[in-house]
Amino acid sequence: MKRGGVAALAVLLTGPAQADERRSGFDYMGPETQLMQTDDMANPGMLAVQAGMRLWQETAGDAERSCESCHGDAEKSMRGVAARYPAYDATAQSAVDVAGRVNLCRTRHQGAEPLPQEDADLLALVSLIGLQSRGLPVMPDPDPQMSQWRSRGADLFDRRMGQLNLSCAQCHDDNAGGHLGSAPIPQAHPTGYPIYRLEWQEMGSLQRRLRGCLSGVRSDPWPYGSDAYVAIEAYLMQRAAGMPMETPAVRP
Amino acid sequence: MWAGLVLASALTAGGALAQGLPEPLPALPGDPVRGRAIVEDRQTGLCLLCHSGPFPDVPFQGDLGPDLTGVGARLDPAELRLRMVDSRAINGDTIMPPYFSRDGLNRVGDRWTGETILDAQQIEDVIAFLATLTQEESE
Amino acid sequence: MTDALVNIPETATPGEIIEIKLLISHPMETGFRPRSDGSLVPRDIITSVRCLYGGETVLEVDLNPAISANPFLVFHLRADRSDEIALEWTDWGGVVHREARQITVA
Amino acid sequence: MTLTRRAAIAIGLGAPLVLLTRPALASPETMNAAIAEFTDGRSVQEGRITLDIPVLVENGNSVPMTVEVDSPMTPEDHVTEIAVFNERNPLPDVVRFRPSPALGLARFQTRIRLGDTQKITAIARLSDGTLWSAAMTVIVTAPACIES
Repeated sequence: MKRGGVAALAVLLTGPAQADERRSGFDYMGPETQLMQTDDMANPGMLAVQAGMRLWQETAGDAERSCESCHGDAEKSMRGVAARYPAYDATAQSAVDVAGRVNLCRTRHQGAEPLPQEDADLLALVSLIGLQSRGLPVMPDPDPQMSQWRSRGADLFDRRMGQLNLSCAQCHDDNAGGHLGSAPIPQAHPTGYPIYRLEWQEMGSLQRRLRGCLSGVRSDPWPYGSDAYVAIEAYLMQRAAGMPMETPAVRP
Repeated sequence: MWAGLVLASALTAGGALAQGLPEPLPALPGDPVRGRAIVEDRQTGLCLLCHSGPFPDVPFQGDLGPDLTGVGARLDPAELRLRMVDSRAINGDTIMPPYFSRDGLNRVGDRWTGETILDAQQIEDVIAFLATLTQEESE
Repeated sequence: MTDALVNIPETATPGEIIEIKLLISHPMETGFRPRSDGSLVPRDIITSVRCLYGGETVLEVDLNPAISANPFLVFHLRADRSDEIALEWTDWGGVVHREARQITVA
Repeated sequence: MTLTRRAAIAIGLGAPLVLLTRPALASPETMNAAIAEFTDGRSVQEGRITLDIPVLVENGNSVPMTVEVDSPMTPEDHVTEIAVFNERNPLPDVVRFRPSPALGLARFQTRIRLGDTQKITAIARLSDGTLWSAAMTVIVTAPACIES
């Protein structure tokens, strides 16, 4: 898609009113943490990218194929891909995020077992793929099937949950910019995943981050890989349409 | 259960919302010293994650809810109690968690199923403490 | 296999003070972190980092559990000759990992 | 990484950072003892060494720290060792650098863990045997959300 198309899609999906007020979580960080993200030699996420590059070239599964066997050079073939996800997979009749896509490739084309969610190798591959969209605008999948996923995600985002009875929206929409203790509440734009979170001291997915909030309000997180997460991911990426991708981002 | 009944009566009293729960919860009279400890503890009361107040020893207080400075002068114990038990009675969209209600909750984690955030005694202790915060400005 | 990012300039002018950066993929498990059953996760840290310039040790660093996961180190070196610059780090099991680069000084 | 590396704690919106560093906290006394061992009882002067850490850090798991000594780094006059100490982590030692004059510049940057708000002390030993120190207090904010 050409640049004009990107801008048009962004306006279509987000509406013009939000456009100026959206801020990445990056903007809420202190200068030291920002520098940790922007200096590739200081960003631990680049270690995951390096591991991902190695894994990209390694064969896996019965088919003895690597990612590279089919996709070639990741820097070319994966450019802009992560900015479109979650995307609709017609065969699975489901929206899948990038990690889900990697695992579909493994089972369909490599004859390999899917990697567990939050597996370091899976995060490494997703980080490598995500890096190929860094600086490109989020450009949600235009497949009409995605709208029901996004509306389910919106519903979940607005739903109060847990013993503390809070919805995602109550913090990240209504109180973004406020402080929970010392921590500024960001607007929940998932432009940098997988992220290196200082709290985790390792890479993690948006699903892991969502689970953190669910635990925080004293709810039971859905199991990893649940449709509920993919729906919220799809909704959040639509809200972030047009914002630049940052993978691998660093967050406190 | 008990809280739900009390809340229901508060909600229906006199057409307009009753603004308070005058009857103490079934507990010993509130102890402001214990109440302060609950308010200041980030894992028990959680209060100062969202509220600020006259607590010089607690770093990094939140700013999502009203400042608790002088809250004891602005609200009487009945009003404090209703806001603690279930602030949804005042504002259906509140971000104040329902500290003594299990009504209408969704997907509560197993660890907390059937539990309220604080128990009756803790609520009364917190109310007794908040009632002492009558100074309007913090020093 | 340990991932590490090593940044050593390929060229320098004589006497130039160059910047060297090292980022090592490692959890730096402190040995103080409890599991859910109360037992402690055993310590597993990088214990030391060494820089050698043409085989001569120019820097030794002792690391402790207070160093963050994925240890990051930035230091400087006066480049006065074309030679090999090597970084070696030793893990908890005593295994030495090594990354070396050639610098051309002219 | 493995799932077991994640602490199985789900406390709610608020939880302190200290899970990393729970068992035995060092004390100013243990830090002073470690410093005394490093200095071997010699007197320490303030100055010549600077310690650069953000005064307020977002997460104590990764705190950028730069330590620099004002030294020509010549064979005749150079830094032989820099030690950094903390007073409230479980162990008082943070890191030690032993440079040779070949470095040309005695400036080192790393990232450290701080389990709590505390004082950090850096001491440099020079080739003439003198000892120089700098100290600063770093405020560690408690993260609001900790997950299971």
